[in-house]
Amino acid sequence: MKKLINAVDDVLAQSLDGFAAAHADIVTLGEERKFVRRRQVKPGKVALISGGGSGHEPLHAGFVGFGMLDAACPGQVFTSPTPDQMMAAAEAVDGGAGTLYIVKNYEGDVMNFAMAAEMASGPVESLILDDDVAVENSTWTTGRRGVAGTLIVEKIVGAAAERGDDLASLKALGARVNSHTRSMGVALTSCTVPAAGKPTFSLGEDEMEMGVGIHGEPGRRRVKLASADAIAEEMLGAIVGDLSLTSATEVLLFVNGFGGTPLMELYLMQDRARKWLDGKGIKVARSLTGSYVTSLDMAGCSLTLSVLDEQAKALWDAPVHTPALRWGM
Amino acid sequence: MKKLINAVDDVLAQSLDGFAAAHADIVTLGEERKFVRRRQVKPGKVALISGGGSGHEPLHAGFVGFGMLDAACPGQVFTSPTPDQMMAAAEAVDGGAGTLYIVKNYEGDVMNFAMAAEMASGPVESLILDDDVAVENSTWTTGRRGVAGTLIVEKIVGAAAERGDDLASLKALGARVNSHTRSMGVALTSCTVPAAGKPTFSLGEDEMEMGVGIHGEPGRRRVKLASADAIAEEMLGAIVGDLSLTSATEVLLFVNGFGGTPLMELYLMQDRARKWLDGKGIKVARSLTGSYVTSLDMAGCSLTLSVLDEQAKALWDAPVHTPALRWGM
Amino acid sequence: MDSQAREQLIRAVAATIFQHSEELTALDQAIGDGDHGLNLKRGFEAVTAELPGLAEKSWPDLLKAAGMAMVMKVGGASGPLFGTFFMELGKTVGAEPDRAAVVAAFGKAVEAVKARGRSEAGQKTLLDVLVPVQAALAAGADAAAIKAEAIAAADKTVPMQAIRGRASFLGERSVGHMDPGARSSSLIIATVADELNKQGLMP
Amino acid sequence: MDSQAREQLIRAVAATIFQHSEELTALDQAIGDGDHGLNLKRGFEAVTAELPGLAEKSWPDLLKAAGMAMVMKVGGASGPLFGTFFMELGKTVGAEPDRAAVVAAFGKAVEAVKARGRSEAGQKTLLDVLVPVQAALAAGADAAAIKAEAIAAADKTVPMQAIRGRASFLGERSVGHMDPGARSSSLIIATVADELNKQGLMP
Ligand SMILES: Nc1ncnc2c1ncn2[C@@H]1O[C@H](COP(=O)(O)OP(=O)(O)O)[C@@H](O)[C@H]1O
Ligand SMILES: Nc1ncnc2c1ncn2[C@@H]1O[C@H](COP(=O)(O)OP(=O)(O)O)[C@@H](O)[C@H]1O
Ligand SMILES: [Mg+2]
Ligand SMILES: [Mg+2]
Ligand SMILES: [Mg+2]
Ligand SMILES: [Mg+2]
Repeated sequence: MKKLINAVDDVLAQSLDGFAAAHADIVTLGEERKFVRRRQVKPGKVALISGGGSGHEPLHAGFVGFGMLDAACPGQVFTSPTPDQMMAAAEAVDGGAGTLYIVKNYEGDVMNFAMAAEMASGPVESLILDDDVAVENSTWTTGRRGVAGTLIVEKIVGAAAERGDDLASLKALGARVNSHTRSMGVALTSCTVPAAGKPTFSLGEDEMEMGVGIHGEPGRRRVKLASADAIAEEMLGAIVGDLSLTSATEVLLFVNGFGGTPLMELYLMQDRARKWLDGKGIKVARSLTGSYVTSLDMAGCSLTLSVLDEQAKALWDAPVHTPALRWGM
Repeated sequence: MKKLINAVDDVLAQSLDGFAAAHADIVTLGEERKFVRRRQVKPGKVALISGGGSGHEPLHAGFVGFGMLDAACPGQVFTSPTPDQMMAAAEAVDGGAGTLYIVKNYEGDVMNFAMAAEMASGPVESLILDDDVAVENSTWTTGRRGVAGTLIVEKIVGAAAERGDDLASLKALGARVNSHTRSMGVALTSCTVPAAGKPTFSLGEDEMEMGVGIHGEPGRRRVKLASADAIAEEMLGAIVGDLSLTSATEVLLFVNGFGGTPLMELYLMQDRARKWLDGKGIKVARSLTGSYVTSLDMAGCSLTLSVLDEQAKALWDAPVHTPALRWGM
Repeated sequence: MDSQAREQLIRAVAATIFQHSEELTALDQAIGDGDHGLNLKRGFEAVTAELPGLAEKSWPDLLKAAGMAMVMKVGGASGPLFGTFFMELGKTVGAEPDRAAVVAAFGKAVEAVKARGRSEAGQKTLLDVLVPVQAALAAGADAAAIKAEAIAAADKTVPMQAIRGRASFLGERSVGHMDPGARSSSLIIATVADELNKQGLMP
Repeated sequence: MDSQAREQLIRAVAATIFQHSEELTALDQAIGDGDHGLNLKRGFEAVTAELPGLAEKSWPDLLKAAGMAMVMKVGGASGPLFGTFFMELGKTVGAEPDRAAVVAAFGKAVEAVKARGRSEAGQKTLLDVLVPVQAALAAGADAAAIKAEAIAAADKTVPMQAIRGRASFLGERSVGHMDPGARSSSLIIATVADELNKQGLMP
């Protein structure tokens, strides 16, 4: 295992300390590093709190700040945070208008956030995100995973919270954006969890994992390494089919790197995805390219499409000032 | 070789097309993809043009926009662009106040920019950047390489150009910032040039290349993989010694990822570097963390320190609106 | 059972988890995210950190405290599930439980786990160990039989297709691997059975 | 030399570069950035793309056009250096050069490369081939001798420490590897010598 770290047990703490020090103008770190919160809490605003296992940086702490989250709770690497973290965060950023938990659909996350919600004093709602089309959907299983689409929900709901929307409206908005957002990923190499010390899975020199999850979970199938065009086609085909997109729809196209893939390849995928969507008459009205929802050092990427109406577009464009996303201010 | 690409010969073109499409609000791509330029040219402003081999994304095209560069010329992967590119770019963004070429100190880059300058019609000056302390300095060799410090020079000189400084002042400012800026890098794995198809160098499972360049050039020495603290200490020791920093100096600390290293590790390095500098009484007044001056998919990072006076701080803080760096607007 | 015996029991369970931590992580790497061994290790480190004080508490307080420590330290799916199991045991088992009280409390704890996980036996989870062990316990099985049942039940998760938990994302590809949570539950139950037997509390 | 012979000469040089492209890249991977073979390949593809028209030009125009194509297509260090060499040759060689004219023009071209690269022989660059070849040429060496001198000169860069070019960043670690630009220059010179000899233009 080759990583820029000291001891395996210090990785999370030292990384959080560096993050908090580097962005001290925007965030502060809670006691015992239970959460990262905004410096400024706005009275009367619904508090948006997310969190999840670490190893997906900049998700979620990188999205704490004006126009997005109020706090983020970092769990151990790939492990949901514990309820005391969410409770401490909720107390710290309470604006008197209730709390919305934004939770990726993994049972660990769902259960830990649920326990925190049960123990909370004020009004709490939870929004469960499940944008990964690689997993077959069904009501009697765990369902789909929450992956890169999370960023889009956090941005759009964050902008709505900033303008003063109430708890019920924010939950409804988030659910709608989630239902209009789909992602699929591909891994070219495995990630290595620091504490495990060796790769989570192994791929041959000519193989890729299509439909991989953001924890290096196996995907739909292991196949021969394909061209960027073939990869884009398979992923977008699944997404467009699942969203039942018709031509002339406007979408946000998000090309997300998993941590080990450089920007050059991500922009190439942005190009190939656009060309494919063009061919279907689907209009890319907004886009984002970069490694925002990562899986440690895994090489690969995910593509996400989110259907945009005028409201979603305006909320996406609204000013945001966080460590990882910043525009309009 | 595992990359998200189609044919090796299409990598650069398709990546540039994706970049230009994704950031069409800020940049446009010149004919035959010779350069990336800002949409808006400001009459009476000195034109800042940089460029170099590709494979270092987002450098340089990602820094084209308000408050930074006017144009960037992308060469083939790790190969300097050709003089016709610089000449075409200079013509496209000419504001009537002269052109400043910002060139990293590699003989290929220096010679190609020099040929372009010789063939130019209007006034042209060149600024040669050489911030890499890994290479021993001397006047009778090629000297030092230009690496991650380039971003800092481009930001600070870019802000000064935006406020209307003239060509001579900009060149002098850039030379001063360059002389106050030092970097050093370490590689944990090699990069793979697409056209070469195999890694540029090979490191054992327990080895790292200390002082590596941003093209995977060998550095000072190949040593056993060390802890983040030991790495930070060696790199900062070399930098601080070379800059003859004394305690109470204010610096900008830039932790730069090489492309294959995730943000979690970069923030950890940000923490360890700050702790070390703290111990020396050196004050981190500004910082940046991310993969901005990359070396394809190489794992590793560089640390850069740049001494800040009040002017440099104000210019660093000035608004910037480019694909890769954005604040204040 | 005096506090010394209780401490010994807790330490034995923790030791089993520490010994098998890598095995559990490896099982989780195959069909999950490779942290189950680390998660439980962190949990039992938190529990043993409260010794010897913890062992001096009454059974209800001890179990609730241990469960709460798991909830607040483990995270992931196993934190709430194991935590809920121990907390619920603590809530219902009474200060001086006899076998009937243990059987009843175990049953309640299993129900609480089902509610927390919205899950049932047959879905390739730790419930595939808890449910058959509960049945054996209710049927009066001795320590050796309970241990054997637990170990066998974990083995039986191998051919199952996962319906809940991270492994469910794999669909058919989850078949052919043992569920890590089932394995860890079986190890804990086996250790408890051994210890109680050694201490003369279970035939 | 008619246009057909000139075309054959250009194609022979290009073929040599294409054949050795991987070898040159491998040399550059050891002490540079691993693109020298690709760079020259791109350059000679640009040059051959202008055939047969290019071969119909006069020697001065042909050489200037070839040099400009290298400058505008290669990039890196070799683009300006090889380009400058051919452009300068074109500027001074004259339309119907005899041996004396070639010797003089070669000398001027080498000086232009030195000026462009701010470099001298002995610094582990292509000048370590160009300079001794120029001497041999001036001394009246035949084709076989020039070829041998070029190949040997490239070999002699192995023990040198680089002072210019990317390899200079390595300091002492540049010792023990052949300079890629020296190797490519020697291959081009050897091919030209062979071709001129074959065509009966050089004994
Ligand atoms: N909904 C559920 N109901 C019952 N058990 C579950 C459920 N989800 C997960 N589990 C159990 O938890 C185990 C995984 O625990 P762990 O690896 O620690 O958490 P995570 O899956 O969050 O990484 C699985 O092997 C399974 O036995
Ligand atoms: N200043 C210089 N003077 C003479 N030759 C040089 C100089 N710099 C580089 N070279 C030659 O160029 C060769 C490298 O060319 P190439 O790999 O194509 O360019 P780059 O170094 O820009 O990647 C070196 O092997 C050396 O022979
Ligand atoms: Mg987990
Ligand atoms: Mg090069
Ligand atoms: Mg797990
Ligand atoms: Mg080279």
